[in-house]
Amino acid sequence: MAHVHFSAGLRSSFTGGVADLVVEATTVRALIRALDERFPGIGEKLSSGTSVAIDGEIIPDADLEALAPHAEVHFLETLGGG
Amino acid sequence: MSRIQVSCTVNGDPVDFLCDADGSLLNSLRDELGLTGVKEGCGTGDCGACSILLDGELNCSCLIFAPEAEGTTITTVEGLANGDHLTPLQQCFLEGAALQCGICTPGVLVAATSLLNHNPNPTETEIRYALAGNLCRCTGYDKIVRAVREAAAQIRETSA
Amino acid sequence: MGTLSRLARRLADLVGAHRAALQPAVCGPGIAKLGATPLDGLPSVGLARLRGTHLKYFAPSTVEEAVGLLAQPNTKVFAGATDVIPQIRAGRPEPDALVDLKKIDRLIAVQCTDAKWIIGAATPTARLTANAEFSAEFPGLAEAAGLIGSDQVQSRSSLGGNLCNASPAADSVPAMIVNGARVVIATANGGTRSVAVQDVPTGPGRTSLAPGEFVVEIEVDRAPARTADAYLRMIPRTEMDIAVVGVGVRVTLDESGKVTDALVALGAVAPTVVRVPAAEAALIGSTLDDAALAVAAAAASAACNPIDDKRGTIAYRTHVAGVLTRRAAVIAGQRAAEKNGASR
Amino acid sequence: MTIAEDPATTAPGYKWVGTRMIRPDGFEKVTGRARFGADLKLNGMLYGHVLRSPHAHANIVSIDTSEAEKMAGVRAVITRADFPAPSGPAGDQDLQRNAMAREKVLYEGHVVAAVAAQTRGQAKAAAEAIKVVYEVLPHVMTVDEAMAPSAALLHPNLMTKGIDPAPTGPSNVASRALYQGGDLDLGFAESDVVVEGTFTTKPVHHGYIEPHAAVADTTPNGRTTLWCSSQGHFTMRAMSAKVLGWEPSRLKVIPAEIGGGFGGKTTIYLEPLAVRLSQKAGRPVKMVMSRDEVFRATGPASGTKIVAKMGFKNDGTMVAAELWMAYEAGAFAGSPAGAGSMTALAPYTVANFLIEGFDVVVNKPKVAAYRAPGAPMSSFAVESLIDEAATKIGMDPIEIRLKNAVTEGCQATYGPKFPRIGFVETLEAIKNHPNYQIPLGPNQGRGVASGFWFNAGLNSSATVHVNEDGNVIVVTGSPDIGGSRASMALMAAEEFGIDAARIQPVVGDTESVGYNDQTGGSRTTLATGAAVIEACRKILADLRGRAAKQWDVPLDKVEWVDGQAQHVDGTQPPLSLEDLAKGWNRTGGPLTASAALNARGVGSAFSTQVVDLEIDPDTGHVTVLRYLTAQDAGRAIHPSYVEGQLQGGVVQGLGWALNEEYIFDRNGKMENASFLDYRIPVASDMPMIDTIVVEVPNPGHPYGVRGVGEVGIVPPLAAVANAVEHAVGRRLRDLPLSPVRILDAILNKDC
Repeated sequence: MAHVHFSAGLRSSFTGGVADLVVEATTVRALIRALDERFPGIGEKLSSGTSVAIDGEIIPDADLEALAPHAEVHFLETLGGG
Repeated sequence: MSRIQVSCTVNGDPVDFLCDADGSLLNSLRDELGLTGVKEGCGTGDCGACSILLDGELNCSCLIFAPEAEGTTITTVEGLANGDHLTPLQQCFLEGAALQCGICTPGVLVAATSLLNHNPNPTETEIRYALAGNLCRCTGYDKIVRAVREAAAQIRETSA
Repeated sequence: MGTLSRLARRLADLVGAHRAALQPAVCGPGIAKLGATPLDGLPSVGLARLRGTHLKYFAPSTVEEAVGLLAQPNTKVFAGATDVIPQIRAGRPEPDALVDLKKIDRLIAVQCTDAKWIIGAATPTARLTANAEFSAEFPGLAEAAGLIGSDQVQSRSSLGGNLCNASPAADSVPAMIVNGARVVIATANGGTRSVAVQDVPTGPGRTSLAPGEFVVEIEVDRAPARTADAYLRMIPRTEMDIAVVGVGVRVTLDESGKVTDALVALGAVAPTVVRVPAAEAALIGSTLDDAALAVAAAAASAACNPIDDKRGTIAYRTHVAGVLTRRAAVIAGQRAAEKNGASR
Repeated sequence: MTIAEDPATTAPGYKWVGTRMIRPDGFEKVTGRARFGADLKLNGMLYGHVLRSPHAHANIVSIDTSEAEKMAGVRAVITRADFPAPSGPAGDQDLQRNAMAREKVLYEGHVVAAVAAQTRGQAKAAAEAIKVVYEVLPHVMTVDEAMAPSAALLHPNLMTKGIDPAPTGPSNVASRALYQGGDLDLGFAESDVVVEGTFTTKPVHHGYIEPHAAVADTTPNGRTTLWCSSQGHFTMRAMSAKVLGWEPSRLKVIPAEIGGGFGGKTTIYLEPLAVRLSQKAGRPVKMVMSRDEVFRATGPASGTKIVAKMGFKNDGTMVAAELWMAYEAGAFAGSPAGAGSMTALAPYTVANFLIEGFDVVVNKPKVAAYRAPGAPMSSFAVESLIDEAATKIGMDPIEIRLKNAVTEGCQATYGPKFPRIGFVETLEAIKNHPNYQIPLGPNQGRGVASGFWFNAGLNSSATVHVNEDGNVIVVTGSPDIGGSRASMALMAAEEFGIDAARIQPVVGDTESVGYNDQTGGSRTTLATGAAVIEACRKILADLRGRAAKQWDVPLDKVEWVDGQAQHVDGTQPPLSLEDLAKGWNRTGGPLTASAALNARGVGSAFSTQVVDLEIDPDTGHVTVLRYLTAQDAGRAIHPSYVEGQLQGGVVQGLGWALNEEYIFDRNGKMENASFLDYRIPVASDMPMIDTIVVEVPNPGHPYGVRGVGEVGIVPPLAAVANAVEHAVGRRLRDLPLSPVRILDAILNKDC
């Protein structure tokens, strides 16, 4: 059970305003798949051009990351660094 | 196309090189003599990375036509240390972490050497103005100024 | 005007002070006289080495030799070269020959007679400012000369180069002008002529020098008693910038501290350096009191005819010209008072 | 008080971590021996020169290279015809189009062709002899111009992402980032004090002193060696391969020493050109940019326009914030508008907020990452408004920040909750420093600002070898820009328990060590350091096993203490690292281990800074009287180089605040592409930078490292603006705060 939080951008473009959701998923990939079923199109957006924060840690290329029970998941803009 | 032969003394060695009339001394030092410690940051005399001592005077080697070096005595960063024996400035730069990327370091060391040759006990302000022609983008100058001050103190102590 | 001057005319921008050190003093058509002789006991680059090179480099050891070389078309003289090299890098058309004036003894010299100082046109400003007597007599001119570029550039920059580059922002020019400096020019026919410094630049990158001419010396009459100068410039940083505004002031005081003579010259506020007679008039007869300074500052601002460019705006330059005029006048006055007749 | 002034002390519990060893690459760098990008010379080497667009925006009608190809010394000429048509994801296509213009040029300086010849002069002359026919198009230079309804379009198919409903036609807006929380109307309704304004910043350049340089040598079988100065040679390999249409493995990239990067050397410019020229000429080719090219053609940081409004209660509580931000991307999408949106309010808890960040293409060089990309600009707006609010409320600027500061467990405005962080500690450090109490004179002002940056983890590898003499080689693939070899050596020394001088850290090429992401994102000491630590621990486990073997005891009887294997019962004489290394052939072969990881446990960085300025009221000239920075480093592995990062970031930020800007003429050409007129701070402009290294260890790293490289550049913009406000009584919202701007504000005070 991952607790997913959507940024305002995702809320306005994909989730119809839904801000938080509890999803049954043990990996980020499974989570994204589940979300895409519910909010068609969001899967592509989440698979490219976003980083994922799991329990506060920002992880790029996170699709195979495992999700602990009650993991807090945020989808974020990808970042560069200097 | 024939080129101009120039004879001069570089870091204590008599050397000859060929150059074009409009070639810069910087290019000759780097390309002909292999002294790549002399860096090019701008080619217009604004950054000081190519600083050398020409007949003892601080100069940007990018602003000197190579033929002008005829008969001169040149010191580059490669000529500061005596073998493995670093100068106090070099040693203080290492100990004081006065370099980060190190690209400006050769020019800064040459300029600081010139400063201490002329003024063995410079104030912070004098150090800062003396090095104003040497851009450093990494350090914010703090540790460079400290290292020069420390080296000056060491040199004064040694020569006292 | 020769090729060099045509090049120079393209310098529509306010080219910088340290750039200014190196612009050719002149150029022109004529006959080449090849060969150079040893200078300071050092061998100079000889003819044999040069033959066949596309671009030629000459280091004459006498004025006469240099005049001969300059008679050749598309020949460029240089002193410090800190401007010429960046220009070549930037792709400006190259001359056919470069003539280095620094091997001519007369051009690298600082002399003082009872009547005047004679400064070789190519004398490094570092050497000039290191002359304690000169710096004491003309602190403003010495400071202005010392502001040209970094310490690195100071080893090469010169009053002659700074002047002949004809940058409106050249630091030493306002300071030379308020000291009544003249230049001795070597002419193409082998003679010399003398002209006031303010008559040399005619616009950005342009000078009144004829083809084949170059500046040999700068002459400055010894400063009268109770006379001192000051030069101030405004730059955004503390070093390495071109003056946004530069102001030279010289005042002479009587024994009571009243100004008996004053000269004010502004740089970087017009195509050439501007003398400000109205500011001078306001100072003369005053004790450099606030009222007189205010009138002088306003007059300086009124005399400005600047441009908006990447370094400053018309409004900024106009305002700051007044500010610096006031400050430079105060400094010059203090210095003159301190000298108290001791300058000779 | 600066730590640099203190006698060196180790961090508690450590022997080497926290000490100030002389950097292992230092001798080479103070004697001129270190080889940077432009220092390599190969036999038969040709010189390359790039022909660049003189126009800000134009169609390329034709390119005729026939005359250039016939010129003396010319060995190869390349144009768009020598590269595969752009393909792949949009970002890859942009990379390809930026490396070599295709249908059109999108900024002055865009690559149109390149030549390799025997001399530099020949290459330049031939490049100038290439005939290009352009059809000049209207250009857009600012976000306002680019976002205007009738704006000329850079890309005919650019559709804005992140808006709903999706746009029906193209524009110059590549994307919108949106972050929102609470109820903005309610927040402003609750506010006692509302402050607002429009802020602008100009593009600024990293200003690394070393221009870009690359040398490529392609052999007839297609294998290519590329030497270049970059922040990450593995990335150079990947990006160059994309442009060349090659598999990355055809390229071996050897890192030169790098003369400064700050984010600007995280992408390719010359590299694929040098390779293709070398391939075509059959000779090695060297390419070095002039400073002019660096300014005109490599990434600056975005210019921005930010409209901001914030609301506070009378007790200083921040209750509402609204930010509309547009970031110039340059010619291709990819400004850090998203990061700017995420960092803008990150240091604070605010219940009601709305942040919109737009990525806008304009006819300028494509922006590159620059030290905390995107953060300084949004922070400039937010920290300026916080200062205004503090003034209105009558609250100390540190106190208002303390009132709203995030702490462990707080939810960031960009989403996740913070782990243990040290923001409050930086505020307290400034508040308690004597500098903060120094009385100010007339025309002087004091400005405070704080900043946040995420820091990055990403991917790192390391290989560690123990030589037969017991000395240790540590190979990583992270270019060392500011002393990271020293920090690798210290961490390895700590692990092994041996003198750091016995560790030789090496930056390996793309074939000598596993993949490493770039030295950027403040990640190297954290992430590559973690790989080094892991590899060291693998060897230590191996060494314990070998000692157990020699002693014929179970492994759990062996522990590693102070650089030697010890029997827990003391029944055997210890075996030192040298002893074990000497006998490796009898105990299992060479001592080597590698580690590769996705770094985790990244710790965020916060900085608080205070500047004291004096302003000449008659000229607007600013003198920086003193500067104090406090930054949470987590753990300073090499305190001197940590201080150096903090100080360097501050001074770059001061340049941004005071004098640095790209100036373009009406045709979109840069007017100040030199260090003469692009005015980075010189030594005499600066005071000493008083530095407080706050250490709140990052729980995610073995030694508590956070990463220190970037956040230092975030606060200076607003700190300076705030100080100027307090000195002259005018709030300035447009950077840079040059003398012209400041004097104008002083003289028009009553307008």
